[in-house]
Parts: sequence; C-alpha cells; structure tokens
Amino acid sequence: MDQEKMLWIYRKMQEIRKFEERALLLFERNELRGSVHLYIGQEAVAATVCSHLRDTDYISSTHRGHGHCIAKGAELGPALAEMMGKATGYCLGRGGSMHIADVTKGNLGANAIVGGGVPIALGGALANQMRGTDDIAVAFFGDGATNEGIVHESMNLASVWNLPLIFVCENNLYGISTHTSQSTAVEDISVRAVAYDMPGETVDGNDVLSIDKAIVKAIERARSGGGPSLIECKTYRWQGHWTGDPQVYRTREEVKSWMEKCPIKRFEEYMVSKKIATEDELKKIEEEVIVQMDAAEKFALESPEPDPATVMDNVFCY
Amino acid sequence: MDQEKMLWIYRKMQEIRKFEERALLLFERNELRGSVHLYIGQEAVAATVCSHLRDTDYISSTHRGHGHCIAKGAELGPALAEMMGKATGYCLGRGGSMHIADVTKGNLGANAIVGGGVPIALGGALANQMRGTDDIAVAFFGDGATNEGIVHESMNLASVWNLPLIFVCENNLYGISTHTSQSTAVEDISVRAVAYDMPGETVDGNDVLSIDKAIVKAIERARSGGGPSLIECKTYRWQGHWTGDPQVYRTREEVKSWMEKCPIKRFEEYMVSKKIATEDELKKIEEEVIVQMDAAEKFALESPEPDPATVMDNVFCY
Amino acid sequence: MSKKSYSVAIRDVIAEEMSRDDRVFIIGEDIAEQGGIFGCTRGLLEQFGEERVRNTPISEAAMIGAGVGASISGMRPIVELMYMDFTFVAMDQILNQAAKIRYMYGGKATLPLVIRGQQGVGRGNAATHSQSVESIFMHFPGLKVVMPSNPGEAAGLLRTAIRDDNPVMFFEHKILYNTQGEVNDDPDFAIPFGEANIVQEGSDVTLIATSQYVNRCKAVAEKLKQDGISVELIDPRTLVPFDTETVIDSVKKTGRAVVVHEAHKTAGPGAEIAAMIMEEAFNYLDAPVLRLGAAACPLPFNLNLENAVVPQEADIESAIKKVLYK
Amino acid sequence: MSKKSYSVAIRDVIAEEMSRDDRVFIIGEDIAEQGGIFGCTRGLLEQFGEERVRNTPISEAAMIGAGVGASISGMRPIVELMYMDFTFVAMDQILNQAAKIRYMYGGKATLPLVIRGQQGVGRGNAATHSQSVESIFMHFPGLKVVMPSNPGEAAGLLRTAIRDDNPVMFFEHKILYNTQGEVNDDPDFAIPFGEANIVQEGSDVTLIATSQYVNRCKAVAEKLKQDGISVELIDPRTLVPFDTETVIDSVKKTGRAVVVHEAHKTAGPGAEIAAMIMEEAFNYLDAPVLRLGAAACPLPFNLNLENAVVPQEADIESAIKKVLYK
Ligand SMILES: Cc1ncc(C[n+]2csc(CCOP(=O)(O)OP(=O)(O)O)c2C)c(N)n1
Ligand SMILES: Cc1ncc(C[n+]2csc(CCOP(=O)(O)OP(=O)(O)O)c2C)c(N)n1
Ligand SMILES: [Mg+2]
Ligand SMILES: [Mg+2]
Repeated sequence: MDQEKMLWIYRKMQEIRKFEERALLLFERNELRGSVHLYIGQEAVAATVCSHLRDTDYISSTHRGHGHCIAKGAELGPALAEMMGKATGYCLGRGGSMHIADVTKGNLGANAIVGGGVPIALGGALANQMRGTDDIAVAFFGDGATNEGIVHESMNLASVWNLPLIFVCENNLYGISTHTSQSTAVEDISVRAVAYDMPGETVDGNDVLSIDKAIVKAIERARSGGGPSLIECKTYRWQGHWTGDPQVYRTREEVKSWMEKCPIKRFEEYMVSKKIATEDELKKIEEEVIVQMDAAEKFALESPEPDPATVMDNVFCY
Repeated sequence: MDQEKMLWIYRKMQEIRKFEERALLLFERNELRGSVHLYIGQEAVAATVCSHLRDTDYISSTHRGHGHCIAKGAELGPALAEMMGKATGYCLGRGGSMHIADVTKGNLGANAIVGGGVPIALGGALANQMRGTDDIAVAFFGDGATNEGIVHESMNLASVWNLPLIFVCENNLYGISTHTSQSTAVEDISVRAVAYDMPGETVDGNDVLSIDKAIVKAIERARSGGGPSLIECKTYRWQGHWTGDPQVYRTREEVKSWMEKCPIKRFEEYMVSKKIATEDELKKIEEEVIVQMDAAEKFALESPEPDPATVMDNVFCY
Repeated sequence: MSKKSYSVAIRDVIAEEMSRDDRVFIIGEDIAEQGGIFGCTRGLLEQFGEERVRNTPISEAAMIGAGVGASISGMRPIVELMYMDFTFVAMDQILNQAAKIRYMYGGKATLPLVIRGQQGVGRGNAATHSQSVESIFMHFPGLKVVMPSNPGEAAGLLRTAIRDDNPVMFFEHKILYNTQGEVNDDPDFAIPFGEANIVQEGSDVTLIATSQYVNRCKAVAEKLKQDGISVELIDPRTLVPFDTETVIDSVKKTGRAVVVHEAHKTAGPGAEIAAMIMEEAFNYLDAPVLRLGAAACPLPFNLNLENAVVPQEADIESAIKKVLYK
Repeated sequence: MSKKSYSVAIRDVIAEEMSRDDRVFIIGEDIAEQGGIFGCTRGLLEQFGEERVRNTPISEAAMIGAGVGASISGMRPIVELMYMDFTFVAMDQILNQAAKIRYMYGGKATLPLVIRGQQGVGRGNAATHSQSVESIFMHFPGLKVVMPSNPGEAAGLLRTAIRDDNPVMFFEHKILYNTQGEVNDDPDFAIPFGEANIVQEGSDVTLIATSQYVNRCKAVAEKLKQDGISVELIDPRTLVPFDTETVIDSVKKTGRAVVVHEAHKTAGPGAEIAAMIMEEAFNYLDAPVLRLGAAACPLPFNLNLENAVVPQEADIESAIKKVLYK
C-alpha cells in the first residue's frame, strides 16, 4: 500500500468517525429521527475495502450504511441532509439513514432489510461481467445477515456464474442483542465459503493492513475473472445497535476492551511508527475533517424540507 | 441390519416401484392429471431411511413425494386415490400428488414448493425436542432445493438449536433440466454441512447398505441429543422430471447406465448372495405387492369424486 | 380491570397462556434477554426459560416454517416478527404453507400458530419498515387477520388467537405500544373473532376504521359532533373473519360510509369493505362509500412527507362531509 | 400480421428485443436448453448464447435480486419465474427492493426489470401452483402490473414492458399459452400501458375481465346477445396503471358493471375496481357493481372442485342478469 492510499484510508476513517459522532449528537438534539445505526468502531472495513474501488465498481450496503456510503464517495453534507430528511439529501429526504444510495458513485444503496442488499451487488457484478469490463462489486453485510437465505442463494449464484463479486461480512459479534454464538452455527463465518467453492478468509477487521491484504487478493481474483470471494472482518460496534439501545446484552468491560482496539488509533500508530506520516500531519487531517463536518452540518441544518406537493414524484420514472 | 428390516425395505421398495409404474400407466390412460413426479430409481433412499423411523418421528417431503409417503406408512389405495383427486384420498382429493400428507403416520407432507418442506420437518424436530422424547425428524429434499435460501436457514437453525433433525438430500443430478454443475457451486452437497458445524456425508443412494450405515449413525446422534446431520444420497430418477418431460437435457445412454444401477436389483442380488432371502422368496414379495397394487388401483378407480358442495370445508378447522 | 399499555397487555397474555398450556411457546429475534425490541416479551425468559422463549437467528422464513411444523406436530407456537414488513422474506411459508395446509390435507391437521408483530408509520422508519401489510393476508384464504386498536382488545384478541387452531396474523401498531387502557384481568377473557366493536353509536354516517385509525377517528367523530354530525364508528377488529352484519346493519341505518386505514388505498382492505357494502346495501346508500388509505407511493422518510401519504384527521373529516354532501 | 400462439408471441418479442438492445437479457429456471417449461424461451439459447440466456439455480429471491441490481447498474433484465406463485419466495426483493428503490432513492435510479411468468388454474396443479397473485402487486405501489389475454396483446404489452424503465410484473396464464391469435409483425409494435381494450361494445352492462376471463366473457356476451342483452366487454390489460377513464365512461353509459377475475374475490382486483366505480360513477349506477373471483378457499386439486372455486360462465351470466334485475 502506498502512502497516498494510506492517507486516503485514514481520512475516510476520520470522516466516518466524525460523521457518526455528529449524527449521534444531532439525534440526541432531536434534529434526526428514525432508526440510526452507527458505524463507529468498524471504520477500517469500509475505508480499506473502498480504497481499492472505482466509481464503476458497485457496492451494496446495509442498515449500518453510513460508513460504506462515505467511503464510496458520498459527500458529507448531502449524506447528513438525507438522514435529516432534507430536500438536499441524496434521496431528496425520501430514503433516510437506512436507504441512502448514490448510484452515480457506484453505491447501489444502503438496505434496511437484513441481507436484502446482497443480491443487488450480485446484479451489479453481473452487469459488469456482461459488459466485459474488469469492474467488480462488493456486498457488505453483517454477521446476522449470514443466516438469511438470500445471502446463501447469492453466494451460490455468484460462484456458479463466476461473478466478480466480493462478499464482505462485518462480524461485529451481534445482530442487535443476539450474540453470534446464539445465531450462527459456526464461529468463523468465512468457513461458509467452502459451501460455495470460493475462497474464504477471516481477518482482523480493526486492522487496516489485514483487511487490505485480503481485499487486494480478492479484488485481483475478481477483476481477472477468477470469481467471488468471502472475507470476514471481525470487528465491533461501539454504540448500541441503534441510538437508544439499552444494551442489556453486553458489559461495559466488553465495550471498553474493544474501544481500546480502535481501528483509527491503531492505524495512526502504525503510520507514525513506520514514518508514513507524523502525528501532526494526521492531526491536521482530523482537523480538516472537523471543518468539513461543520460545513456539512451547517448545510444539512440549513437545507429546506421537501415540499409535500412533490411527495408523489418518482414512484415511477419516465 | 437384521433380516426382518431388510425384507421390510425390500418390500417398501417394491411397493414404491409398482406404485409409480402404475401411476405412470394411469397418467397415460388419462386417469390421473396434474404434475406427477415419479420416484422410480430412488427407492432405496426413502425405504432405507424410513425403515428406522417410528410413527412419532416426523418427515417432510417434496414434489417427488410418493416414495417417502409410502415408506412412512401410507396405504397404497388412499395414496393413489389422492393422486386421482378422489374423495377417499389422503387429503380428500384436495391435495393431489404434490401435497399428500398423513400426519398421523408422522408424514408432515409432500411439498410442491422446492425447499418448502424443510423448515416444516425442523418444526417437527423442535416439537419432539421440546416434548423431551427421543423422537426425531427427517427432511427429504433434492439437489436443486439446496440452493433455496430456506434450506440454508433451516440447517443453521437446526444446528444452533441442536435439533434432532436429519437432512436427507437426494442428489439425482438434475433439478428439472438443470444439471447440478450448472446450479450448485459444489459437487458434493454434503460439503455444505461444514457451514453449519454438523456432520455431512455423501453415500451411494442406490445402495441400501450405504444409506443404512449413514442413517443409523445420524439417527443415533439425533435421538441421543447430538443434533442434526446432513446425508447426501447420490441417485438418479429414471423417468423425466414429470410425466411428459421431453428430456432434452440428458442422453438415453446416461439413463440406461443408471437403470443398470437399479437399487432394487442391487439389493436383491445382495440378499440372495448373502442368503438373506432366496430369489423365490423375493419374487413372492414382488407378487404380493402386485396384488396389493391391483387392489389399490381398483379402490382408487372405484372411489367417488368429492362432492363439490363440500368444497369450502376445512379452509379453517374448528 | 387493570390499566396497562398495549405492549404490556400483549406480554401479559403471552405469559398467561404460556403458564396455562405448556404447548404454547414463543420464538423471535431478540425476544429473550432483550425482551423484544418493543418490549412485548419482557420478563418471559426469566419466567419460562430459553426452551420456551427462543431467540432466533435472522431467518424469518425458517422461523415461520418452524412454527408451521411445530404446530402441525402438536405444539402451539407464537412467532414474533420484529416488523410485519418482514413477512415479505417469509411469504411462502405464510401463504403457501401456513394458510393452505389444513385445506390441502383435507382437514387432517390443525395449525395453531400466531404470527405477531408491529407495523405502520410513526417512527420515521421509511419505506421498508413502515408498511401496513394486512391486505395480502386478507386476500389469500386460510389466515385469520387481527388488528387490535387498544390494550384491552389486544389482550382479548390475542388470547383468542393463541387458543385458535388456525394460523392467525396478529397486527400490532408501533405507535400504539405506549398507549394505556383498561384490560380485563380474567385469565380467560377473550374477544371472539368476527365481532366488530361499535366504538361509538351514531346516525349520520358509518365510519369504519382499523388499528391506530380507530383512535384517530374517535377524535374526528368528537369534533364533528360539535358540527352536529353524528358518526357511528366501527372497529371490525378482525378482517378475517369479517363482521359483515354489524357493518351492513349500520350502513342500512346511516346510508353512508367511510372506511379508513393505513394500508395503501389501492386494492386495500377498504376496497373490499366498500365493494361489499355496495353489494349488500346498495339500495340504502345515499352516497358512495369513500375510502381513505395511504397514497400509491412508498412511505417516505421525511415526516411531513409521511403525513402527506397517510390519512390525516382533516382528510377523514372532509370525506365524512363529502358523503354527507356538506 | 402473423398467426402465433401466446407462448410463441412472447418468445418472439423477447428475441426481437434482445436483438435490438444488448442490455436486454433473460434469466430463469430451465430457460436455456429446455427453452422454459412452457416454451417461452425456446431457441433463445441458440440465438443469443448462455451469457444472455441464463439458467439459474432454484433461487428465486437471488434471481430477482440479481435482476434489480443489474437493472440499476444499467442492464435491462427479464426474469422468468416458472410459476408466479413463486413470487412468494422472492417477495422482499419484489416489494421492498424492485418496487421502492426509485422512490427511496429520490428518483436517482431507473429500474427496467420485467418479472414474467404464468399463473392460474387449469392444469391440476393444486393450491400452491394455481394461484392468481396479481392483487399483491396492485396494492403495493411501484410496480406496473400487466395481464395479457391473447397472443397479439401479449406481444404488444411485453414490448412495452421491456422498454419501460420501471419494474413490470407480467402475468401470463398457463391455459392461454396454446391459444392462437394474430400478432402485429412490426418490430416496434407496442401497446401502451394504461389503455384498456374495449373488446366488444355494448349498452346494457359493462363487463370487466382480465386474462383468460376475457375469452370466457366473450363467450358469455355472445350467448347473452341472443337473450337481447348487450354487453360492453372491457379488458383493462394493465391493472397498474389502470385506465379508469375507459371503465368509468362505459359505466356512465350502461349504469351497471360486473368484474370477473380468477384471483380470489376477497380484497382482489375486483374490489378495487368496484369501489373505484362507486366513487367515480355513483350517480350513474342502477345496480351494485358485482364481483366474481375465486372463492375464499385454497385451490383444490380435484377438477370439479377447482371449477367450483373459480367463476364459471354460468356464474358470469347470472351476475349480469342480476345487475339487470332479470
Ligand atoms: C429481514 C430483516 N429481519 C430483521 C431485521 C431487523 N434488524 C435490523 S438490523 C438487525 C441486526 C443485523 O445484524 P447484523 O447483520 O449482524 O448487522 P449489524 O447490525 O451487527 O451491523 C436486525 C435483526 C431487518 N431489518 N430485516
Ligand atoms: C420455489 C420453487 N421454485 C421452482 C419450482 C419448480 N420446480 C419443481 S421441481 C423443481 C426441481 C427440483 O429439483 P430437485 O430439488 O433436485 O428435486 P428433483 O425434482 O430432482 O427430485 C423445480 C425447479 C418449485 N416447485 N418451487
Ligand atoms: Mg452484527
Ligand atoms: Mg434433483
């Protein structure tokens, strides 16, 4: 990985972190409503994976989709505006947090239905395969999603059709309150790749470098016609499942121990120790992101609400 | 396996074979209508598996369900009557070939939806587990069904709940016209057991003894609280997917080569060679079955049609 | 009588029925420690243990299928869906299996199964988590369809559902969970299916409403009383079976009817009710039966837009005035 | 014009559109060598190769999902479902994804996707393989719903469907596949959506029928002519969008209407049509709009029972006489 890519990843992780922290604040201030699922703690996955993607590569995302969205190129202002239901949001305020999409950047959409986005990325991969380019697609999903039939069907189909598709499972140990040991017959979800004759690998999802190694391999394979792969990233969400989750299912100690494994801090330390960047340089990036986030917040807050007279627009397109 | 069990299996295989041959004849004579999927060639699976089951063990079956139904204890007359839509059929003529059930004998039903019966057997296993008996359940399904999400969900759930459930996949190489190599990412479907942390085994589905060995192990495991297993039986259907299938997808030679592996003949030869029964004794069983089948046909043909005035009965039960 | 919230009323009936009959058990996502996302199973794990209060993987189709299988095998399962929108990932198990098995098997199986969960707008969950999906289950035969509008009826109807030998789709509404009401303490208190509740008698117009709209219509009726309009408000409570008689008797008296629900208007429950009223009481009608339901548009995230899509009190009022030619 | 069967008409349009636009492709079960269980893709593999005529595993949800994804990524997929009953295993991908994405994304995606296949009674397939499921897709907004009743219209409507930038549910009927009819050879021949076909003009009663019932109603209308009853027979052709104007104009002329379809009567398409007629033409109605559809009962296997469940010619005739008070 070259320095430029590393700095890009670092910046994206900071963007995601600051965006989510701001969203939480806004939620607490009642500026945001609905189901908001924060990505804090998992930033390394979206940022590292998307650092290798082009605008013509597709992703599909989940209910916990802000990170993927930002990493795939969304601007913070319209993203936040969408979460506030503003007319300037990516979806004109129609979609909200769980349905943000930005098809022009190759983000085929967040998806509020667990597992629901997976075959959609598959369709993107299919389109790319049929057009004969070396563009690919990535399906992001959680540990909980691996028990939905649609994910299994998609893995089988991707393998049978040898599609340029990478399944990226973010195993953050829980689906809402349910620990994977209560919901999933295997400990390492990557084991399931065997059932589809594709490579499967489990990596430390809080470590940019581990993710990078795995994704580079999978992308090479996909771009060169080698077919799909499954990468499981073990990680953790710091916040509750959604803003307002009482979190009866885990201890403060558990959360704390994972916060100590902060992916941003870890990458920071790595870059400084390897002299890829100085602490000051990284601090500067963080500060730039804060400025950017302030502007995004201002943009979103000042944006108008959609006009109810337009409510029926776009049920069909012409 | 003791002699009595072997003779039971042999008789059941003959019952199934004769039943299916008769059904084909009746279909050709227009006495039968609808989608009729014959089990000829696969008899060893249903007969061997069900030879170990009690009435309080449950099975769920498929669109190709006559074999399972008979092996689980159905009488030939009411079974054939159901396929003819007669009032004396197992389902009073409402279900037909694809929906025959006999809950009192533990047959939770054929199922016209590919994969649809699998979670139903799971529910049966759950009921048995909760009642604290050592009764179990078996889900029969085809190779094609393994690509339906519901089958995957059921396997995961059975494993997580440690249910006394055996997944018996009859891999007859095709789902209608589609060869497994075109539809299924792995050659041995039993490999998929790994994804659910359960034992998986592939056996020769035309060989009673191989099936027996595997099912005995799985049943012991299930009855003793050890949880689910997956057994894949490689076999072949001699007839088209349904009566009237043009069979463009396979050669006569292929069919012939499999007919040479007839499970009934193979078991016959084994029993004779091992002096478990003489040829004459087996011939006698076959003849008894023919007599039984003649009676069943007569019963079905002479049975009355359901009275249209009763058509709305049983939409709800009281 | 005790004062309880809608969610506690539901929880208590589940607990009572589980105590009464050990074939009753419940499965669902996050129903154990968490007590359900909306609290409808809170405390059940402690009371009944994890054998009978079963957290599941996120596998709705297998959950319903397990319910169907356990049910025809002699148990009486309750399956909680976190959102009734998720019936979509389990539709085959509901429509082809649960709904049809008794009939297809010639009546030789019983299928006591309650599929319950919440639906509807009001929490900014947007298009895939705010729908009212009851129409599907009203259309395909074999399922009973229940839509309780307050805590007391949620309790009485749920008890009937759990004791019924047929599959029941039990639609709670997310914004009703915190509403309070009187609940009958009799452990056998049950409201029979197919008996509409005349919420309020009236003589000028019959107003038929379901779920949260029963409450909203009460407010409208109250307001119209001041304008001298007497509204007869009817809550069918169950869409299948449907109490045709009560509705028709009312329309014969008033000569006018308005139907209000949150499901989409097009081919929604109101279409059936309106068409049925026309068939059965045509000669009594002084005006067309009007229907109010969600516009033909996915439910938008933005609250103002959401309100523009589902019927508002003002819409109900003007529909009533319209059938009265006022 | 050429004389073709309904299935060949469909096959030919698929082939023509695939030749015209290389973004069009088709996926489905057994559609390659086998040419589809009902022959609607026969020869396409030879003409277009396995890249564009793709056999799939038995994974309907993933098939539809792949179609949705490929579609918003710039392709124009056609997904063949072997039976439209199988929409049940793919319902979420249809109702939550295909139907809602354009709206949820603020109009920033097109979603050209045709989901087509056959449904209905007539081949003894019993309860899970004989349903008419269009009501669901009429109710939830975002899908166009097409029900061609003959080869020529199947061709014209399918071409419109393939060229549409929205998802289209295209319902063929199994017993129509072998029916013959004239088909326009113009490779751009397309029938716009939302324009009903007045199959036969008449003055006494408006008869609205879909799919195979258009043909069956023609026979009834013919017969009633001899009794001096003049029937105006209308085939809406598309349920979404629905040609309200043509229907209402007709009812204003005749004052009476009967709706016939194979879907269940309760909360079926006829409920919407009847309620809509009442709303729009109440003062013109001389009788209630009557509806005929399948009884509230799963479709039985036995043929006599099946016939007892779905409307027969005699039922249509007596409904017409009933609205004429004869
Ligand atoms: C089909 C479906 N079932 C259930 C839900 C409710 N739900 C939303 S998020 C979630 C947990 C998902 O867990 P996981 O896939 O691990 O993602 P995470 O939230 O941990 O990122 C559940 C059950 C849903 N949205 N869709
Ligand atoms: C959900 C669903 N999809 C498709 C079908 C149509 N169909 C009936 S049988 C069949 C093939 C099943 O293959 P397999 O599971 O291998 O069983 P086999 O017929 O070989 O015994 C198909 C596709 C169906 N009945 N249900
Ligand atoms: Mg998770
Ligand atoms: Mg097979």
